[in-house]
Amino acid sequence: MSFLALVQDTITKDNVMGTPHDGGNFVTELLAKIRPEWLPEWMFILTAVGIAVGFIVAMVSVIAMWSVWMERKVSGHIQCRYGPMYAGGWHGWAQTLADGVKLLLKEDMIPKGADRALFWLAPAIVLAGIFGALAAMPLSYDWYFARMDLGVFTILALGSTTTIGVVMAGWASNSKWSLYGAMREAAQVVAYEIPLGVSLLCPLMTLGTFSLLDASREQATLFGWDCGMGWAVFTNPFNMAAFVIFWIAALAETKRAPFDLPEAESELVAGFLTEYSGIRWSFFFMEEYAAMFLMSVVGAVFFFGGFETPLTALMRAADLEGGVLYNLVCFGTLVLKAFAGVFLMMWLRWTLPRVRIDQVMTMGYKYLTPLALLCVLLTAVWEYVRYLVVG
Amino acid sequence: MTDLKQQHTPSIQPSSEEERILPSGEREFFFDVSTSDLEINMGPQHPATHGVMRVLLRTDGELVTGAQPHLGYLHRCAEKIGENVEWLQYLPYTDRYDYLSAMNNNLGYSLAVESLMPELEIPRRATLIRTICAELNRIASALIAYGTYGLDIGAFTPFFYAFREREWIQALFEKICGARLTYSFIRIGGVFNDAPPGWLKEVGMFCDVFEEKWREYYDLLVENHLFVMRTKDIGIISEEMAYDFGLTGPMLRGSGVDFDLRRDMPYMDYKEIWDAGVYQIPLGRGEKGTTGDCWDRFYVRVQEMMESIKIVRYCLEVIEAGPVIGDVPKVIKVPPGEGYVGIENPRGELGHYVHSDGGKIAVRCRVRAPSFVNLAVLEDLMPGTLLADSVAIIGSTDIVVGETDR
Amino acid sequence: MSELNRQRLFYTVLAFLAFGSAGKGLLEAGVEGLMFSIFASLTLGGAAVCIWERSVVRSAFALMATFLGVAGFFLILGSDFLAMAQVLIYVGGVLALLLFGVMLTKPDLNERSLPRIGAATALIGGGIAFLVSQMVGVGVKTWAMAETLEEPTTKAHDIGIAFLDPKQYVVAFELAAFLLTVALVAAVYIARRRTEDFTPEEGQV
Amino acid sequence: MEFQAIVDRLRALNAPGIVEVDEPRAPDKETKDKGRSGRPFVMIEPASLVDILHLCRDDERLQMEVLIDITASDPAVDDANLWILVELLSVKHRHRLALKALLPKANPVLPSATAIYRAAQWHERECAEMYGVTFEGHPDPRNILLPDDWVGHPMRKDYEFPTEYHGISCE
Repeated sequence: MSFLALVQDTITKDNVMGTPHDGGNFVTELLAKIRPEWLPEWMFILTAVGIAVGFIVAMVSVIAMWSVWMERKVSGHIQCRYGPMYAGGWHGWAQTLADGVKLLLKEDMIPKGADRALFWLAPAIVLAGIFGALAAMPLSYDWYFARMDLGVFTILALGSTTTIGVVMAGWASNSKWSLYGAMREAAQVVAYEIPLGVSLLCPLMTLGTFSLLDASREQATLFGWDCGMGWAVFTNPFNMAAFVIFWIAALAETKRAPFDLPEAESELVAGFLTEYSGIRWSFFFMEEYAAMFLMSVVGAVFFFGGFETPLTALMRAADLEGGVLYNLVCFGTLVLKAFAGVFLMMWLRWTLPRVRIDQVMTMGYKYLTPLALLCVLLTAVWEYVRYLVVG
Repeated sequence: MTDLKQQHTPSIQPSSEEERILPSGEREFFFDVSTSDLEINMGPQHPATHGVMRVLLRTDGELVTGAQPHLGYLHRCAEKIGENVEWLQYLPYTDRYDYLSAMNNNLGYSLAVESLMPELEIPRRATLIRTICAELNRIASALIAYGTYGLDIGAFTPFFYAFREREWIQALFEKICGARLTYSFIRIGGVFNDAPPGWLKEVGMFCDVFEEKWREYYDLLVENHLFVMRTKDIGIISEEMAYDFGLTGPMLRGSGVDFDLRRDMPYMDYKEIWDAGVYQIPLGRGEKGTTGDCWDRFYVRVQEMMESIKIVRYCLEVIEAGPVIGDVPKVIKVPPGEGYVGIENPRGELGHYVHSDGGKIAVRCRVRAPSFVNLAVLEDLMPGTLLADSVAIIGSTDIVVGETDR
Repeated sequence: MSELNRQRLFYTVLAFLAFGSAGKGLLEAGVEGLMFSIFASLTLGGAAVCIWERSVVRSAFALMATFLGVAGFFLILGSDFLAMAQVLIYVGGVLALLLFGVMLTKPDLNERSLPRIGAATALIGGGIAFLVSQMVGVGVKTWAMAETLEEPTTKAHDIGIAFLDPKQYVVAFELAAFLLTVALVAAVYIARRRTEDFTPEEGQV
Repeated sequence: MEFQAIVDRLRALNAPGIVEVDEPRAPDKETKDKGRSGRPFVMIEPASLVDILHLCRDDERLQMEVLIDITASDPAVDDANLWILVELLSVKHRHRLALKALLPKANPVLPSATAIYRAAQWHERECAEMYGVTFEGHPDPRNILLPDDWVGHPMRKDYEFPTEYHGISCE
């Protein structure tokens, strides 16, 4: 049997679940209930979109705020210190808020030689990209902004536009350090997008869907038993290898240490961020933390079961499916899993030294890409065998 | 600056000279795209130059094709001051050039002045306290070198670990002399005052704890795979090159030269300690790459911390009660003469040339600063490396700008 | 007119065009028209900036708008896979690479001697005429809108079948794969060419 | 090797330009000699500095691989000479040698030792800016610690401190 047919069989097997809930996004649904008669449809849609966008913006802010605080505490405790302890009282929980206020009040400087328009536009593009990507992330089985069957593809695609923003920031700053940062970002992202995408193909083949919702639902059953533990890494050993590749590539995509070359502090001062200050500077960090979260979500959904844990399975057995509590549990599960990933990223950042640019390139092109391709092949074989055996 | 501009000729003609052996052993060619070189200022406010030093880099993409250190941003006329203040008054100024190992600077200056005073006898207890302080300060300095090198490579956490122990050393110094950074503790003729009760015991405790923590340092950076990848085969200084540039201290030993002033030209009681077989001289042997690369220099510094601990332990064993300062008047008059004493500073040979005409003030007070000499090697090491490597190379020279500029 | 003013005028006109067409789309065809107008403005505006802008890097950045606009068209037409592939490949990959190369040029606004007065004036004039005709509703008929903005329903399942079914796109798929492989091998070959293969003249590309 | 042995070796090699050998001596009240303490050195002619350095480096028994320091000293305002002080170190044989040369302040010109020891480069630059010594044949004769436009040689005893620098008062 040819490889092609094998892949075809793997993909076309009928394992796409029926969608548990077919509807628009939950904001629209919510609004539809209170929609006045006189409101024209376009205005209603615009309102719904506006509210959804506001929700995503708030979500990014909260994620960034929490992540920054978490990063400071994690790094603090790794480094034999406490991190912020005073602002807000309990363990300095309001430190990021205070920082945010400080950054907002700071003078917004644009260097004289900078390309003003692009300098202004760059943070906007970076944020727009990550907002768009976050819109594809479901909050739970019934709560989502857009029901996307190409969820992960959308996330990767829109997430990649942030690269352009970073490159734009570096170039517009008209500083040589920034330019170096921008060039490193461009080179690095181009190199790691391939292993990132290819390694994701492995769980995609296992689960047979691009949709985050379906992928999560798919991982509920282990050997036909709805126990919430049929995670992709458990059902296929090559997914574990793929996850390692995915994770390394994700670190590079989100420019986290040890791949923080675009802003390498000790080499490029602050790389593409060198000339930025105040709230513009913080936009880049919001993007960075949101991207970390998003990558962790993708990792959690496609490798580690998404919303699924034995708890959700139990709730389904107790016929609580579709309720608010069920959705809340799903949401909490995903957020916990994602933040476990974020924590792993932080742990790595505060432990490892930075790699050099030629090592980054070597790793991306020479090792990760072929390994990812090998993983895809092996996954295909495994899935086909599983298909033959289990059916 | 002008020099660099004259050399600035975009390389269009491909030639086999542009072939470069990468650290991984592969051969790389730079020939097909003719790009214009970028002149870029690293410093004076760059985080990796360890102070206000400036390196003018000429880069071709990520490749550094030329480097020129510019000094003098921290020049404080230390030598001129030495000719204008009394012998003892100059002592606090010695703290300030290599502020990370102020005890050793005090020691070097005191020994140089004492070399002009043949009648002066240094009590044994003073010598041992001097040794303890100098070695503890060597550890503190090596900890900074360890931590900041981690920072240069991109690892943040080791820096904090190093500061944890350095803090203790500073607390110890604070207990003995009241200062944490610039001590002025080792005086001409001895040390300023005796160790407070319990101090020597606490030093012993520190030694015990440090030995455990040192293992942590070793695992965190020295044997870290990414760290080794970044530092091996980078900035290789051969033995001949080290001689040529007059390198001393860990820079020289990193190139595999077995030379340590403490053993080979002993001053104070180091001969006795060596004869007792207490410590060894760690050498760079090219375990991870080539002898004399950045990793070797770093390795030597990390190993030296342990050797210093051994020396401190020996001193704690043999120390006895007694006076801590010789017969030195309030206003010191140094007999005429000129002397040079070089001691093993954490960064290399710290030499003091002092010239007295018999008065209260030095005629000439020259400081041969190891960082200043070691820095000159950058010009040769950096071309042909990547931008990130150049940072690693600067870090591996472990300069203190206060000392290069004096 | 100074260079700066001309630039400002150009961007002002572009903004008017965009808002005008968006408003018209909204008035005439509801949300679908609005979407189409926005994406059309993005595509055409990006292209206009790309041609008109004197800085090479800005031109390259303007391409991003064009790529995103085209992706938007695909979205309207209900083929979200294509849209996302467009964004992923063209914005995330091709444009990043393009910028990587272009950024090595000097940031000199006067180095290009492309359309100066003629093209810009023509563009502005044409744009204004177009805007006026659209707003007043004279002359130009609207394009026929897509019937509905369909909820995109592309599944991995369908894509897999479409790519591998001999009756559908397997030939195109395989051809593209073959082309890309050849390109990749060629790129590797060029990158690994040795110094001796190059004559000095060749080096001065 | 002890100092005396080094001097003997130098003499045996017919080292050019050795003026005298100065060793520390105890004070003598009869001759009203204040005496001298410190370490011994070899006094040489400035013109033959490079030759002696060559000899010291290349002779297998001296083998001074490392040039520790080149500096100058201005003993007094009314002294006609600058002192040029050179420190050498042999890593292999573990001995040191100090050289000293008197250089007239009227015409402080000295051949550069850069060709023999690269280490001399920065020491000579510093010496040149601080004392106004011209090192002939130095490849990079710029100021190293002082700004490029600094006037005067600060370490000279007769140096007058500037009252202003680029319009900033230093009073």
